[in-house]
Amino acid sequence: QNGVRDSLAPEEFDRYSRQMIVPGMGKDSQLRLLNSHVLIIGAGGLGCPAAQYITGAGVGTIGIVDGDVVETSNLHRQVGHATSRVGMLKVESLITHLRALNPLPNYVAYPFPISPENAAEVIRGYDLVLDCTDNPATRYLISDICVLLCKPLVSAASVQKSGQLIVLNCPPAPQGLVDNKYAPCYRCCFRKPPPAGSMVSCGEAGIMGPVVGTMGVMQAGEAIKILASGLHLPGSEGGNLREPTLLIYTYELENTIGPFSFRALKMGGRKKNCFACGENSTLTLEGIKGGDPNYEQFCSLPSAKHTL
Amino acid sequence: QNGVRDSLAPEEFDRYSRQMIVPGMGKDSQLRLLNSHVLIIGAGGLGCPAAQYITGAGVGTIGIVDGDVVETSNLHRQVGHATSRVGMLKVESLITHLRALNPLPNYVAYPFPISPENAAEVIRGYDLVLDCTDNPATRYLISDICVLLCKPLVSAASVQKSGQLIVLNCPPAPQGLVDNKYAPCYRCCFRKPPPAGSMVSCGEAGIMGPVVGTMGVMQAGEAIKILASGLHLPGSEGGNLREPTLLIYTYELENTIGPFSFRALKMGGRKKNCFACGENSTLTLEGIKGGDPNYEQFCSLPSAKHTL
Amino acid sequence: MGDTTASTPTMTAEVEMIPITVDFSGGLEMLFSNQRRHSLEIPATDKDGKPCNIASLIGYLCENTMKDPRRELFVLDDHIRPGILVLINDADWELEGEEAYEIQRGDNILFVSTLHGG
Amino acid sequence: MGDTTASTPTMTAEVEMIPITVDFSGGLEMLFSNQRRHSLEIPATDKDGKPCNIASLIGYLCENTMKDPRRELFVLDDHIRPGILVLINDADWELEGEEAYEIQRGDNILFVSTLHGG
Ligand SMILES: [Zn+2]
Ligand SMILES: [Zn+2]
Repeated sequence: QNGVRDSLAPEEFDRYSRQMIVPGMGKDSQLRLLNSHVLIIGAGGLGCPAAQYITGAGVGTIGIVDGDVVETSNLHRQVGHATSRVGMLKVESLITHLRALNPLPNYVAYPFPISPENAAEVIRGYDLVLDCTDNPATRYLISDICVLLCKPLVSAASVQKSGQLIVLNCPPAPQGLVDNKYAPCYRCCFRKPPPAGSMVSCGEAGIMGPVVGTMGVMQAGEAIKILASGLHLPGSEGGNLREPTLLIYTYELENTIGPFSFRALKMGGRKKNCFACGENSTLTLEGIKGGDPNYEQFCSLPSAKHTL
Repeated sequence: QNGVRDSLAPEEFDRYSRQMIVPGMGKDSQLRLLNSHVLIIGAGGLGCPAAQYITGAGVGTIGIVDGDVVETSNLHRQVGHATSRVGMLKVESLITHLRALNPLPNYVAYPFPISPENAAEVIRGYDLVLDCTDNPATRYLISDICVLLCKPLVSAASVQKSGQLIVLNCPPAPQGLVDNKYAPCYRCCFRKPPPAGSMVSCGEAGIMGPVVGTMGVMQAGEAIKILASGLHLPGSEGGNLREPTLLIYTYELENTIGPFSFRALKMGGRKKNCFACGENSTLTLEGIKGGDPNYEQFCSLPSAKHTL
Repeated sequence: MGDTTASTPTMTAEVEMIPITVDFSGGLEMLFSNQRRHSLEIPATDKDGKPCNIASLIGYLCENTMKDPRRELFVLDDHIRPGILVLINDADWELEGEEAYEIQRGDNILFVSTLHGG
Repeated sequence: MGDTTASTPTMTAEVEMIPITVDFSGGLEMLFSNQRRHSLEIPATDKDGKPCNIASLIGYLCENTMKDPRRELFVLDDHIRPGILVLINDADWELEGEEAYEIQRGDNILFVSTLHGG
């Protein structure tokens, strides 16, 4: 919408000063944030805290996608909503809160679920995507679109007392370019979804607020450093792959923080035979929009049969 | 004020259901949270996110101590405040936000800084304390009072791109009882403060929002599990010490999440010769109130001479 | 358990045992007595005399360690079920040879259930 | 650097070198070329022939690794300055003998500045 910003207003200097004086940040990084467009898919337990810190940091345009309305049972963990906004669309409720925190960013509401039909259109205008959704079909869809549109993706998930975080597709590389120096996509790391019945949503299995909250804040942290430092921009040799790492957080109710609370797991780079980004991939935006692949079928639908 | 709760209202079942169905939680844990009194000292970058999740989880009485007013430069990280509340006392601003999130808890505002004169009086009525303050003199003071009043303490700190978290005094044991099975206090782990000039506050050195935010949410996480599971209650042999762990978070602007982002460091138990909890300690509540020890002198005052 | 000589029907007294740790995370610990870490001594070779690899470890865990009857939440058609990551010394098993990786003394094998909630 | 024979004035060619990693955190990395991890080979014994301990490592780091002139932010009166924790293989050095701990091949020594902000 508005052109590229190359200077800060006095109000922005004031608001972002404590972040701008951190070594490695500075005015250039702040301008990169102001000129960035970040899409947060999901305004729930991950999306609320992630959005608070994305907003606080001064990202210029913030899009939020969610088709649900606020329920009372969300409020123990979805801290960007409020009791008086129960029944309101989550995107409207969260943007109300974010605007009160920081009126300067440009907020864009997408009050519907992300779907194969709309995903490319919604994601296209953004520099980076946060996957804050709650089901595998959507997670594979978002990653596939991010591969095809060359967008970095910060993905987190949380159920009960566990959390996971991984930075994918960063820096992004065109589909089919395979070589270990390129970053993996969601499918490179999680080739097949669990069978139906072996997984449950937070609504069915429960979730501890601070677990999903920690993962959401950390998602914002990864997004901010990627944009502020340009980590999503290809390096001079085209690659610039960092160590792909899956961070897992285990919250034990019967123990205080300990040696195994966090573990950093080493993942591989882009896979030659990846269905989405690999060398023989036939995945296209047109195909996805037309129903190929069938994400619901690939993932089946979660059932509450088992509590795991 | 009101008596011990032994049942949940329908509204509470609804609001806390997603947390109550987590294995290990349940109605008894929820009732323990409802009957708990938690004191959050500091309504800034740690206190805001910590308070959101303490509030969401349904802790019955939440006290907040802070003498400052909201400034615009706080808002990139202090996500419980709002632009329209700049100039308001932080405790009032944060409680406004928390009440909107959850009207059920009992909120108590302490709109002044914690001090040797008032600390014991403020802390006495609570079951657990979160240290969300920003200077060493206050950190030593809070720990000393927690030792003398037998309160578990969840302590976090963050500057620039680093964060630290430790659970202290949990379960608490009377001063002078020494044996490795008892939990350390702040002084057991951090015997001497850094010399004046070698440390700086977030205002002087800067702070990345998601770093302090992550630590704050995790503080709430530790508090909730301590209270829900009764980890602060002495075990059958009187001890019940868990592995005292200092968690450190290193946020590298030039790297995505990696193998060294979190490290769990093994700390010792209570120290025989600890100034506060050790066997020959002469620390008393009366002494502290009367100015002995002199915390400001012990820690000197931070200066902006060096940026470390 | 180290140098036991009492042989079981399928195991001769001379089978060398290797100490390893096996961890479960992401909710899988619920299938294994709610215990995050299991310190085990496993036979260095299987009944055909081949060195123990991840495939045989999975069988061993099902027979000896898993008390929960819901096996289908851990294995499917004799392989680890989709949606579970296997980490060998904190690295994705795809970097180490997957099921064929031969287990070494002191290895840490981690099974993590992939999460999708938010 | 391993089996170098070019001797420096203070070091004979026969001094055994031990590989260790030294990490800095909590802001201390800024004093050490903004580098979180340093892989070093240090002499196994000091100039008096005593095994290298944490005290001598601190001297070694000041002389060889620290480029920043603000030594007082790392040492005070020849000891580590108050407000810095020393961790030996991720355990508080007080559990290991503090300055007198004799450094072993492959050790990881971490120096962390205590934080107070919030
Ligand atoms: Zn891929
Ligand atoms: Zn002590």
